[in-house]
Amino acid sequence: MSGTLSNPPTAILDPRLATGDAKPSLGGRLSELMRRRYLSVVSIVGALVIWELIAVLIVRDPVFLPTPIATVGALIHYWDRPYPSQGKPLWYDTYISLIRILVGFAIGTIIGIIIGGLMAAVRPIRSIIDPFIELTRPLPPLAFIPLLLVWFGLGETPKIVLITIGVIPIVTVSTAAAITDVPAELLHAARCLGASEFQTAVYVQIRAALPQIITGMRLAMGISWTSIVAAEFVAATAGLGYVILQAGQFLRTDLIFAGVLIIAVLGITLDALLRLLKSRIDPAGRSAQ
Amino acid sequence: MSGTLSNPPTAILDPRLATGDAKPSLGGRLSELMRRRYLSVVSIVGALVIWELIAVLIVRDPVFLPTPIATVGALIHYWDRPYPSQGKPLWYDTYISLIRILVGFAIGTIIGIIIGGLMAAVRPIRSIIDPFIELTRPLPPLAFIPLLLVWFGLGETPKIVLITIGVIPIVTVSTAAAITDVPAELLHAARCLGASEFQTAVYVQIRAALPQIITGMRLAMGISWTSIVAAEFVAATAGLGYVILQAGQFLRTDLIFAGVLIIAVLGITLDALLRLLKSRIDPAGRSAQ
Amino acid sequence: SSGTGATSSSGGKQGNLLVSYFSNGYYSGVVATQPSLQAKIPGKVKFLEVQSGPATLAGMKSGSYNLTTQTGNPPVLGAIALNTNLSVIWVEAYDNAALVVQKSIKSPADLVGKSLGYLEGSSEDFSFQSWLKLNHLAGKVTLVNLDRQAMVAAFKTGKIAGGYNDAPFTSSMIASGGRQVVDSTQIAKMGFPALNMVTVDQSFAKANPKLVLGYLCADAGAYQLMTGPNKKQAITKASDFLGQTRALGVPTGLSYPLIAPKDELTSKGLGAPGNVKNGAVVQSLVKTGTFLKSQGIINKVPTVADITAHVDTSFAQKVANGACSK
Amino acid sequence: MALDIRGVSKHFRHKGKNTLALDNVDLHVQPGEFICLLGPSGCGKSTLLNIVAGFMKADSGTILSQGTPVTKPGADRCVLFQQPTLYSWMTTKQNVMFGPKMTGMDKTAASERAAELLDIVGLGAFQNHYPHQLSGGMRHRVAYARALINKPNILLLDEPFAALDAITRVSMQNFLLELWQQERTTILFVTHDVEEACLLADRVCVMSARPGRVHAISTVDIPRPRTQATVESQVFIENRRALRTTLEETLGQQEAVVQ
Amino acid sequence: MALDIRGVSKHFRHKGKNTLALDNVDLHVQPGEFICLLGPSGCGKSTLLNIVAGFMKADSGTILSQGTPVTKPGADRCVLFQQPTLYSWMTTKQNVMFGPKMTGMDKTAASERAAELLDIVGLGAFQNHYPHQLSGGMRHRVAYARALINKPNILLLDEPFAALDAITRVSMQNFLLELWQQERTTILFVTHDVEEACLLADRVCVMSARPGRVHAISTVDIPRPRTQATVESQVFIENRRALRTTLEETLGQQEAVVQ
Ligand SMILES: Nc1ncnc2c1ncn2[C@@H]1O[C@H](COP(=O)(O)OP(=O)(O)OP(=O)(O)O)[C@@H](O)[C@H]1O
Ligand SMILES: Nc1ncnc2c1ncn2[C@@H]1O[C@H](COP(=O)(O)OP(=O)(O)OP(=O)(O)O)[C@@H](O)[C@H]1O
Ligand SMILES: [Mg+2]
Ligand SMILES: [Mg+2]
Repeated sequence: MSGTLSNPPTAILDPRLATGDAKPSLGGRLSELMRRRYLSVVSIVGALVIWELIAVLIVRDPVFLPTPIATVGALIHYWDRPYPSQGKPLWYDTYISLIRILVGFAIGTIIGIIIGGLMAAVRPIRSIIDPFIELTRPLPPLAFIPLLLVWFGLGETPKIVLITIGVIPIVTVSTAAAITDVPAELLHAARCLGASEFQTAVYVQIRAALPQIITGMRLAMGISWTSIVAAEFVAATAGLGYVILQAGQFLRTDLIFAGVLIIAVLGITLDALLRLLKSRIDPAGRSAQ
Repeated sequence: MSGTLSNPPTAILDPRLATGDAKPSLGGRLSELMRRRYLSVVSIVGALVIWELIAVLIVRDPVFLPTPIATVGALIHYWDRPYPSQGKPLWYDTYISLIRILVGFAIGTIIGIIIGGLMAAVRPIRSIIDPFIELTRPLPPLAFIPLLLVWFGLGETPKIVLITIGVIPIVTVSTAAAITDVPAELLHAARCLGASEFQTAVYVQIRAALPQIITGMRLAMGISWTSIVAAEFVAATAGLGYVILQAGQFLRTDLIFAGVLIIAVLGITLDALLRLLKSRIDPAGRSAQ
Repeated sequence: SSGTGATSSSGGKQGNLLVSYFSNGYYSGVVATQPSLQAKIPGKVKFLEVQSGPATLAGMKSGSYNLTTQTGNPPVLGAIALNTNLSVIWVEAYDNAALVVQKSIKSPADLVGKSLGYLEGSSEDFSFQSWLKLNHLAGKVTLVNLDRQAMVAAFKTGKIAGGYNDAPFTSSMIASGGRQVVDSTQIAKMGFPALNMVTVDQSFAKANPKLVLGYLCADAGAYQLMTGPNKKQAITKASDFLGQTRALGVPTGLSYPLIAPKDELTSKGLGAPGNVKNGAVVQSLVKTGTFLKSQGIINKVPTVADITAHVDTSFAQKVANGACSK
Repeated sequence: MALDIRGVSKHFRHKGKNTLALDNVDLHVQPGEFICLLGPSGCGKSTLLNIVAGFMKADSGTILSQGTPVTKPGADRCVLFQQPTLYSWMTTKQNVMFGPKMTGMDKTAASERAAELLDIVGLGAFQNHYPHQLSGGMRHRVAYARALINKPNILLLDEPFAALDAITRVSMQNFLLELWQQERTTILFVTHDVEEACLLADRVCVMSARPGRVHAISTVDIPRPRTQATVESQVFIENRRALRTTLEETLGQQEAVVQ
Repeated sequence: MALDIRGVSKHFRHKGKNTLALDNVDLHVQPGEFICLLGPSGCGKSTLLNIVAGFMKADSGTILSQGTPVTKPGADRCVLFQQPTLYSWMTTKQNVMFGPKMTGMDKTAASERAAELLDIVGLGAFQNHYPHQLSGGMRHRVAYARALINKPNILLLDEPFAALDAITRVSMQNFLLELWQQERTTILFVTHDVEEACLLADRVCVMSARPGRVHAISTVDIPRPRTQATVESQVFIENRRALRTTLEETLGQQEAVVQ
């Protein structure tokens, strides 16, 4: 019951361990990342320069195509000035859209995880829900705006609902898949180690599915942003979608681009946060990301 | 150089072959499918009944919720009658939207496959294009409608462009992934068997990637339909999106639902066609589907 | 039926008035920016901006506001056709829309074969189609269904030869080289008035008559300001509130074809009490109904009696009787 | 008796075909015994193991683990799979502590036992590593430590070394022999490999397929301790030849059935 | 000379670390010879095979295949992998005909040769089956037929049986021995498994790791034809012991390097 086996643990067979690569320094990882991102940064900067040149030399009409500089200029100008004048400054529009996205996303994610979990747990529920997801996949959210207004009035509800109904199917499908994909052996192992069925479901099955669920959430987050304009299409008095629509009325192309720019930046930032979350709960995926 | 080895080919070790299951009869496969689909059909019929009951007994206002029967009624009524009177009958709206989707989808798919192929073939191109796909993923298509109008006029072009720009990133990403995911050994094997680099790329790499590319196309097809209303938002005089918008103006909820119903049916039909195509070119996937 | 225009279900506690307005609703803009006018309303007012017909109609249907301003014929008629519990209680103005075309077009005859923009289903649509018919142009021009802002873009970039649009979009079109051919006031005189009305949720009006009356008093006061000596100041404030640029918004506001409070109970407005069916409101709504029916948009035109039942002159009568000055 | 398998039968229905995976199987395992299940693919080895583990229900027959009937999975019968099935989000130590945490065992005691076991499997220095930071062989060792912490009555191993390369396989076989010699846990070990069965087992249960039956139970008469050198001894070669002959009988039987 | 490897070196740079995967490797293979590459994981066996196949470039040194320098992959050096790498969208026959189709060989002749080869590997009745309709062993046989149709100068096999279960592995070893005895193609065979190397090879090239070097080239002195019975003969046991000792020397060396 004690004593050490004569057969020593040999790390030799794993070249990664032998060369001490198992835990590369933070600095090393950063510079690795930098090198990989290098071309990306170059390409974005390059694209900006080309865009500026095209706008200045070829198009030469800010209504058709504003320069990147004009876009950033509009962004800075309206950041703390309202557009239109009874509207709100851009920072507030950004804030209000962010809130709508986050609330709609949170509600949709919770519902999606619950439905997806039920689908994974109970085979008949899956068969019942699957065809609805198939059916609703191609449906255009804009079609439902008049209905959402009639059903939910003009306040925040219809806007949040529109975002929520975009999020639900994606999170549902990915949750169901994630939970189903957890290898049966992982669960069997837990049962053999004395875990109850409930403990196995919570501590192993759901836990193991989390990274893939977060991948679904990332997808859903992208979709949320694409529907912010539709959500703020009717009866909004603030929000990035509202500003973009107002700017469209008067072909303030620079302001449209400024709004789109904010959306792109926020979209990427929230995506990065979800990626960070994923890497925190999935030690094995950290280097793979 | 001739004669047969004494060691006979034994199918014993593969239970599937031993029990003669390798090629199940068509009838068997159909009934298997039926059984799997059984609950789905039941659940859809059940949902229709519940919807009818809710509409008739609880909501009791066709503006809030038309009955399924009223929806189908509106569909049949307007199938060969224009709505509104200077518009077109539903069959024509269906036809014109289908054409727009198919053209936009085809152009987007071709561009996506070309870009994706380049990304897979040339590492730097991938690094250059990747950030743009990340950047454009959250962008709302509605934001670009005023610009599309200015850039492409009032005809079919802006509508098709809107669909195309939704398709391109999805097909690009899935093509690049599909081609990259082809195991190197499959390509190495081809080279060893005397194939040139070009032959290997065409007959093995692209061929092996096709099923996964089609999966990307299925996703893109779903997205196309979700943007048909946005595409027909401006300067359309026919199309399902146009009818839905017009019906929304006067809360003709039954007609909105009828339009949505047609979109759902077409969406599922086109998806089924792509699935069929996939199963034709991927013999191994046939049973798995 | 259950859900029709439930009383302020989504807001509006007792004493709260929820008012819808459009970005060219100068009356509401003035009321909102003049504390003296708001003082006439015994309660809190909240203004909700709406941008389109469907939103107004859906908002009325869902009971999102108690009172709508600047509401055109089609949504009002649509709401009546949908059995919504609303009453028209006031008329604010004629539509402020106009046909603007490129300068090269000298007469209506020059329009043959040209592409013209319009917004299908809007009140402009009603006026414009009527005008086309009067000028024997129906079927001879290519109509392009365009959102109001899209129409400006299409006009600026030469994609259409002209369009029938609402103010202040017409101003942008004129500013980029357009010429006004006809406006809705003129078309109204030809027998096709497009009116901007105030409607109220019937059950709300029954429960809160003082609030509703108060709002009409403020609205009447706004008319005095907009036509009085300091109109430029008042309209500038309103224009800012509405989000118009001053360059476009102020002239638009100053030239708005307002209907005077004194005309409310005449045939220019709601009509004389007891003879409402000959008033402009019922007449134009009937014509709108026939138009929408001919467009295939509604299945059945509400009868004159139906429409008359949705016009309520009692508040206008109280205003005329001096209730506001008490 | 550590494990008592009595008249266990099991059939599967798949695409309308019936397969009799296990036909009236009997097997009695003594405490501390090392038993191998040997047989061709599809003879029901995994099915039997799964029934013993409690993952599947038999159609008929009973299983007694230390006299108690088996109805569901339990910490008394711990399975080790072909893959080490570690939890990727837990460190080595947390993985080993998983069982005690679930069963609510005293934390300090469990922690001490975990440290001891990790020393035994030679991974004392890797307690805070995540599985992806360990080599394949090291992960398998962690799985053994994790299984042993609950002091199971019997270890059930389903082709645990089949996925390893030849050199690692040899090293893991040595490891298992030494571990078993030290801990003397009862082991039921599924394998395809005659050589492996011969090297490890006290007794080998040779199964035949279609239907899955116990064809013979051979005793391996090779003195312990055994090492890789054992495979060169005459007694090993004889035992292996005998076992191979027995196994080939089952293959012959099967072919006769198919043709 | 079928294959002539002269002074081949190769290093990798990965995450800023240099690995010398092959250090001045020499190997000369006679026509019709069966050579095994044996060595611990990471000693460069696959790297060497890939360089011979033309998938990788060496840093220095030359490879001659029948006297011609190797610059890129070619039909004269056919690789068979651990997985059979059949094309899933082609039938058995189409898979075998892939090479001739690519090289533009006469179609009728190729078709005849394909039928003949499929008979030899015992799959004459499965010409129109798709790979997913075949068992694992059958797929491997198709891969051999596909490789042999081009009459390669040398077959390169990288642990071809490592992923098979023990019983199928034995059957494929027998298959390969018989095939080689009939066709006498030169074979370079990578393995971890001392027993396998001993059973198959004329000569075994034992490699050591870090850096990857040829440690020794042992001749296997066992008469042919060999079968599974061969493994019980005294000469086999002696050869295997000698080979194991040689292999363990390389492991010892390596440990010394690491510590
Ligand atoms: N879930 C299942 N559904 C249908 N048939 C099954 C199932 N599991 C096993 N079988 C069948 O039962 C028989 C026994 O399978 P089992 O997996 O126990 O064999 P095995 O001896 O473990 O094989 P291997 O050595 O390939 O692992 C086989 O014919 C198999 O096809
Ligand atoms: N593409 C690569 N990039 C970096 N290093 C590599 C690469 N391929 C191989 N190596 C390194 O080169 C050395 C030799 O690798 P190789 O795959 O040839 O070994 P092997 O003998 O085939 O091992 P195994 O038995 O595990 O297959 C190892 O240290 C490996 O880590
Ligand atoms: Mg098994
Ligand atoms: Mg290798």
